[in-house]
Order: sequence, then structure tokens, then C-alpha cells
Amino acid sequence: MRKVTLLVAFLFVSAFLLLAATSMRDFGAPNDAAMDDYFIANAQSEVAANNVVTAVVFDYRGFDTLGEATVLFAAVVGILSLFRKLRKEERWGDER
Amino acid sequence: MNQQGMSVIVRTVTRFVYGLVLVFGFYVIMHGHLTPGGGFQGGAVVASAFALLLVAFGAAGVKGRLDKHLLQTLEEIGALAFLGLAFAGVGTVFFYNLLANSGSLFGASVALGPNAGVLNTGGLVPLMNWAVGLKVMTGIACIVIVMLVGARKEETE
Amino acid sequence: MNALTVHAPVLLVAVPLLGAFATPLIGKLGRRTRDLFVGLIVAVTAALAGLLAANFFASGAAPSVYVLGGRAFNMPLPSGMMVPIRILFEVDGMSAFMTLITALVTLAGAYFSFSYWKERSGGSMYYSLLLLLTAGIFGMELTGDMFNFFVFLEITSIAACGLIGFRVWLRKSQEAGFKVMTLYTLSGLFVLLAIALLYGQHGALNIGFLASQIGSIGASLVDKIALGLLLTGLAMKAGAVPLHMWAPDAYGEAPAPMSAVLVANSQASLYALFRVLFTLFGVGATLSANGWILIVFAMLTIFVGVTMALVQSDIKRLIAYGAVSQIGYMLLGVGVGLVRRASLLAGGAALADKADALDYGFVAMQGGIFHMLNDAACIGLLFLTTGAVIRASGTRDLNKMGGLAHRMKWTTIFFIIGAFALAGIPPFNGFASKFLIYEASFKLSPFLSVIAILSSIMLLAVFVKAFQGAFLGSKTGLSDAGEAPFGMLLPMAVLALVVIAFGLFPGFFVDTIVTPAARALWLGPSEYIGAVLGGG
Amino acid sequence: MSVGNFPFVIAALLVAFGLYALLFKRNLIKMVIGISLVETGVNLFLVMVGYRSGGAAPIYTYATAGERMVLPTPQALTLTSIVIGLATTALLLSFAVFVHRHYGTLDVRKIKELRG
Repeated sequence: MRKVTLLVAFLFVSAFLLLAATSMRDFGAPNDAAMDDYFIANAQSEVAANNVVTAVVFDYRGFDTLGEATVLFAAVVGILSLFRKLRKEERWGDER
Repeated sequence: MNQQGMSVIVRTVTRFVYGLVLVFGFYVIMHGHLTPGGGFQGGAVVASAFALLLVAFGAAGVKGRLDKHLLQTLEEIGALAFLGLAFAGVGTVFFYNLLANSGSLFGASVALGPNAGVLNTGGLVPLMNWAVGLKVMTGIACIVIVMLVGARKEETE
Repeated sequence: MNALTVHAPVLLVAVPLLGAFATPLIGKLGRRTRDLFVGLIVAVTAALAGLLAANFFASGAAPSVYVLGGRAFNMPLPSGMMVPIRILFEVDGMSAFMTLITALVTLAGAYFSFSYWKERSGGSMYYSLLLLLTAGIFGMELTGDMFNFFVFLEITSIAACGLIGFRVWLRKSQEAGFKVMTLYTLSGLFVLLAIALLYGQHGALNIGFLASQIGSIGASLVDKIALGLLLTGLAMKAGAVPLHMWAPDAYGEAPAPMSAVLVANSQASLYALFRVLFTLFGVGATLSANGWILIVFAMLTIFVGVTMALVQSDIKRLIAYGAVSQIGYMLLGVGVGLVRRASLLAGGAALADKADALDYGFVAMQGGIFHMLNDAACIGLLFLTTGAVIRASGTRDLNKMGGLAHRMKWTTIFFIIGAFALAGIPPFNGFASKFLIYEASFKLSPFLSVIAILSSIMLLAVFVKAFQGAFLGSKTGLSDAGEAPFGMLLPMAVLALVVIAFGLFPGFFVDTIVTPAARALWLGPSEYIGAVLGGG
Repeated sequence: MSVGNFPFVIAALLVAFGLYALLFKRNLIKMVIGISLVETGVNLFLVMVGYRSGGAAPIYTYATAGERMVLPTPQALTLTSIVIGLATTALLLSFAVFVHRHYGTLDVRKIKELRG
């Protein structure tokens, strides 16, 4: 029963994905690139960086990068908290 | 692979390669605004050098050299530095790049179009690269060490 | 407008982030200093949320933008461009309303933790994760950019899972951590794939711009598949049945105050779901079908949540299923509103004329949105009382507890308030919002309203069982049980006061904060787009 | 020669394979591998969306004058999502270590205290 449900869900989602991929526009021909053309044209004058990708990562979309650094920070804190030293009273299996 | 690390060949090669990998990682971070790469990529390269040390010498072999508390502190400092650089522009808008084209440190303008690249450009971007690079190298190294040492403990139990 | 008001949206994210980064460093100075610091950061964040909301609701409720890294905070478009280049934050009625909920719950959860988590190891990391979760939730609610939203979604996922697995000595918490992280990641990847599809079609990531594109040229097949992926991913993250497998585990296994914050996290996903349905695909998509999908989700969630709560003997898990069922009421209210809105649009009626208490669609929206706030307050209260109860008795099994009412008078009273409010008994806040939902959904279909009312009654039975198991009976086997310390009672009392206040003066709160929020969704994307692209 | 949208189909297939591993494998580590596959597929899709035929990398250092460049935004987004993927994978693997410590197995059929 469980397996059949999973199989149906899997086939359904996969079919949707393939449908989305086949009805996309052609590869290598973006519909609307106004935003990216702006980056390519103005990264040197506005950010003074030769690498447009870095200009996007740290200036135009800098807030994403802050979030990304935060995600890594959260993972480090989470992993350190899993492997931390426990106190004596925190016994295996205590539900408090 | 045992607690003492791998064979003498691997350890010798590691001693040679380790420094080169570090230098390459720092190069990638430093030239992030000019060539492919940046803080994340360079940080990952440096962290891979730490991982190489761990693999070659074992958890016991690097015990004195890579301390996880120090790494964690450095990571927090990197994160705070990045956030601080973002706050620096708050007089105008959060994340405003106030050093770009200002003429001060990293503030040189760049010639439009293809050029050879000048290191002294990019405003806050190179500084952020360094902050993120510090954060990523210490963060990933911290993850690798903690997971390796933690997994070891389980085997001996 | 002064500088603080201008920068309030971004400070709401940046201040908790600063706290999260600095907490492990400050933690080296000792527990008291760290608690003071965290308390200060949480209080400042809550004050900023209050300032933002007060300023917004006082100023006539037009959406405002904040451009990150631009030359001025209110210039989304560079000269001559039609596309917003930078990431921007956008505050409208709904997001201002959501920040209030998050601020309330995190305030209660953090201050409760100061005494709840006092004797535990890893306190600095605990508060760091809490602040990261807070920052992520605020970011999800305020951002106006699809990819930025995804980044904040992932921050909340990772921080939440770190908190769920925080009690490593419990085997169940580790199982829950793995399961929840898997499903959160999967939902995040669905959202990311949808973003990639939308970017591939329209070459932009700004929600307002995408909405105007979809509105003007109509939703293509790829857009509709992206909508399906967004619906699936966000419903999964919000814990709607049949994608709820993670929710009871997460709420049940996290430390008690964090369960309350996790509910706020689910509500932020729910907010994003509404944002997608009303703003991103507000015109030009199959609105009525979307509404009915929400209603089906809602009925399943209400029914499954309550029936599963009936058979639990673990008090935390019982309340967790109660929390799942409440998500269904919010979905029901907003789904009914969406169906009604679609039929009004098809009939050519002006939506602005219908945005009052006379049209049942708008009333349903008010009910669903008001219920988010009410649910956060009373579920938060219930989780906090459960934390106090488990701490006093040392077990979560209702069959082993008993007689706590003799020793924990205040906790008992707070539990009764929370339970009655959640089951929708009159003088409390749950009744105020559930009544609006019943009334409005009855006009769409009596069947919906009957199921919703019956489920509420069953929920009351569930809580009577839990109350009888935990609090009534003789004083047995609980030698060290005593009243919870003052530090834990105070946050509970604050939430109880909120529950009572919203129950006694629902009209005032509906008029001042709920109606602008409901209007922001009901009127569709034109105002939201106008704030970004100008004109409108 | 035009390739139509065949590359997108490849990325979608990769996502589907990952989903298959996630849903039908019984080992926690293999489930993590499934998640990683889905992630890779989505990242591949994202970076493909930004390709412009004949375009070079959007970096001006030593570039040829007047050259066509591919779109920079998807590359930045992919960079972000790769790091996010790294973080989630690391956390998932840590949870797997602890599940193994508590239950002594990685088989999902034997780890089922949280049912119902």
C-alpha cells in the first residue's frame, strides 16, 4: 500500500518535471535578459569589478550571500551542538 | 586509514602539496573580483587543504594544529565582519557599496571593457570576499573535524 | 519618516543575525551575560516589529519597498529600466501582520527558555539557533524577491532542525531531526526548481515584476507547473495533510518553547503560500481551482489532525497534532475567500467594493488570517505549559502523569485557557476567529462548516482527556513536582493575557490589524506591483 | 545544430533519479545521496537556464572585445544554492551518525518509533 502510494507520487512528480522541461523555451536562447544585460553593461562602472558574477554575488544580490553565509553558519552551529559534550545529568533517554 | 593516518608516501606528498593548496586558495579569494572564483570557492579550497591534513595524518596527528574552538571563534568573527561590512553602508542603504569608485582603499575606477584587471578595485567586494573566505574555510574545516572526531568516538565505543 | 522607521524592515533581519553571530562569542563570558544579551536582542527585535507594524497600520497601509544596496531605499528601478535589479524588501499589510505574530512568539519562547534551558549544556548554540530561526522567519515574511525567499526558507529549515535534534540524548529527537530535515530540504528544492522555471520564463526574480508579467501575458504551462511545485513545496513546509508527516515529529520532539517558534515558522510558509496564490498568481491563473485545492487540503488537515490527536497518549505529540489541525482552519478560511474572489472576478465585480464585513469571501479571509495570530498565541501557550508540565513530572506519557493541579495551580489555569481557546470556546480568542470561518464557509457549503465545527468539538474532547490525564487525579509518584518558576510563568501569563484580550475585543483587533492584512491579499497584486514598478 | 530543450530534460531526469533514490531506498545514507542528486539536478537546471548560445564567461579580465557573455545571475544563484546544499548534506549526515548511535542501524524499516 505504502509502496504503491509512493510509486504513484513518484511517477506523477516525474511526469510533471519532464513536462516542464520539454515545454521550456529552447536551450541557449533566453526570453528576457534585461536584468542580466544591465549587470553585464554596468558592473564595471558601478561596482568597479571585472568579474560580473562576483559583482552580482556581493553587490547586486549581496543579501543572498549574507543569507548563504548564515546557512553555513547555522549548519556549523547545528553540527557542533549535536556533537557537544553533555552534562552528567543529561542521561541517555531522559525526557525532560 | 587508521588513527595514525595513512602511509608515509601520502604523508610526504601532503607536506609538499599542503602549502601549495593554501596559497592557491588565498589567491582565489584575493582575486575574486577579477578572475573566476571568490570567497566561497577560495574558502572551500583552503578547507580542502585542512581536510587533506586530516586524512593524511589522522585525527590524532592534527590535534594540536587544528583546534575546533579556535576555528569556531574565527568563523564567528568572519560572519560578524561580513555583517559589519553590510552595515557599513546603512547611512545610505543596507549593503550599499560605499567604497566603490571612491578613490580610497579598493576604490579605484576600472577601465570599461576587457582589461588586465587592477587589484585595487571593487570597493567593499574584496573585503567581503575576505570575510566570507575566512568564514567558509574555518566553517567547513570545523564541520570536517567535528564529524571525523565524532565518528571515531563511535567506532571505539 | 525618520531613519529607524526607514531601515526597520532590514533591521528586523539584521539585528537577530547580529545576535546569532555574536551569541557564541558572548557565551564565553558566562551564562548571565549571554542571557542578558539574547534577551536584549529579542526585545529590540520585537520592538522593531512593533514599530514597523504601528507605523504601517497608522500610515494608511500602502505597500512600501526597501532596496538593498541601491543608491536610495525607495528606488527599485535604475533609470530607464523596467526590471528591478536589486533585492528588495516589500512591506504590505499581510507581511506587517505576520511580523507581529513572529515577534510575539519568539519573545515568549526566548524568555521562557531562560529558565527552562538553564541547567542544560550548549546554551549558546541553542540561543544562536533560535535567533537564526527568528531572522529566517522575518526574512521570509518581508522579502520581495523569490530567490531571497528561498535562502531564508533554508535558513529556517537548518536552524529548526538543529533545534529539533538539540536534545541528542533522546533517540526520537534524532530520528525526527533526520526526517524533518529530509522533508524540509525536499520542499526547499521544489521551491528552488519553481524559481528556476520562473526565471527561465521571465528573466527576473522580483515577485512584483513576475506578478505583473504573469498578469499581463497570462500564465503559460511552465508557469502553471511552477505554481504546482510552489504549492507542493510550501504546503509541505507548512505541514498541511497529506504532506504533514514531519509536523507532529517536529513539534513533538523539539524543546517545548521551540515548538512554539516552529509553529510560527510553519505559519511563515503558509504566508508564502498565500502570497504566491494571491499576489504572484493573483490574476491570470486558474483561481477557483486553486481555492478548491486549498479547501481540500484544509478539510483533510482538520480531520486528520484532530483524529490523530485523539489516539495519542504522549501529551506533547497530542498538542502537536492539535497544532496541525489548526493549520487547516487557516487554509479553510483563505481557501473560501479565494473561491469567492474568483467568482467575483469572473462576474466582473469590483473587489474593492466587496472588501467589507458584508461579503462572505472577505469575512472568510479575515477569519483565516485572524486565526493565524490566535493560533500562534494559544498553541504557543499550550506548548509552554506542556514544557512546564514535562519538566515537573519527568515524563510525557499521560498515563503516568496525574494530580499536577494540586501542585501547579497557575500552570493548570494557563493550560485551561489555552485549551479552551484552541477548541473555540466563547470568551477566548479561538472562538472569535473560528466563528468568522464557520459563518463564511457555511455560505459556500454547509458541509465544510459542519466538519469544521465537529472537529472543534472533538478537539475539545482531546483536551479534556489530556487535562484529566495530566492534572486531575491523586498526587502520585511525582515527588519533586512543584510550581514552575517565575521565569517560566511570566511568558505564559503574557500569552494568556493576549489570548483573553483578543477574545474580549475581537472587533477592535479585526478592524485595526486584520482588515488591512486581508485587504492586501484580497485586492490582488496591483498595489504590490505598483510599489515596485510605479504607476500600477 | 539546435539542441532544442533537450538539456533541460537531462536535468529533469537527474531530479527524477534523485527522487527515486529518496523514496525507494531503505538506507539513510542512500537517502542522503538521493537528496544530493535532486540538488545537483536543480542546480544544473538553474545554471542551464542562464546559458546564451556562443556566450563566454561574464568576466572582463582578459576577455575578447565585444564578446557575447552568458547571463551572470543564474551563476550567482547556483553558487548560493551549492553552499546551501553543502550545509544541508552535512547536517543530514550528522543526524544519520546519531541515529546510528541510538538505534544501531541505518535501515529505515527498523527506525520507526515515530509512527502515528
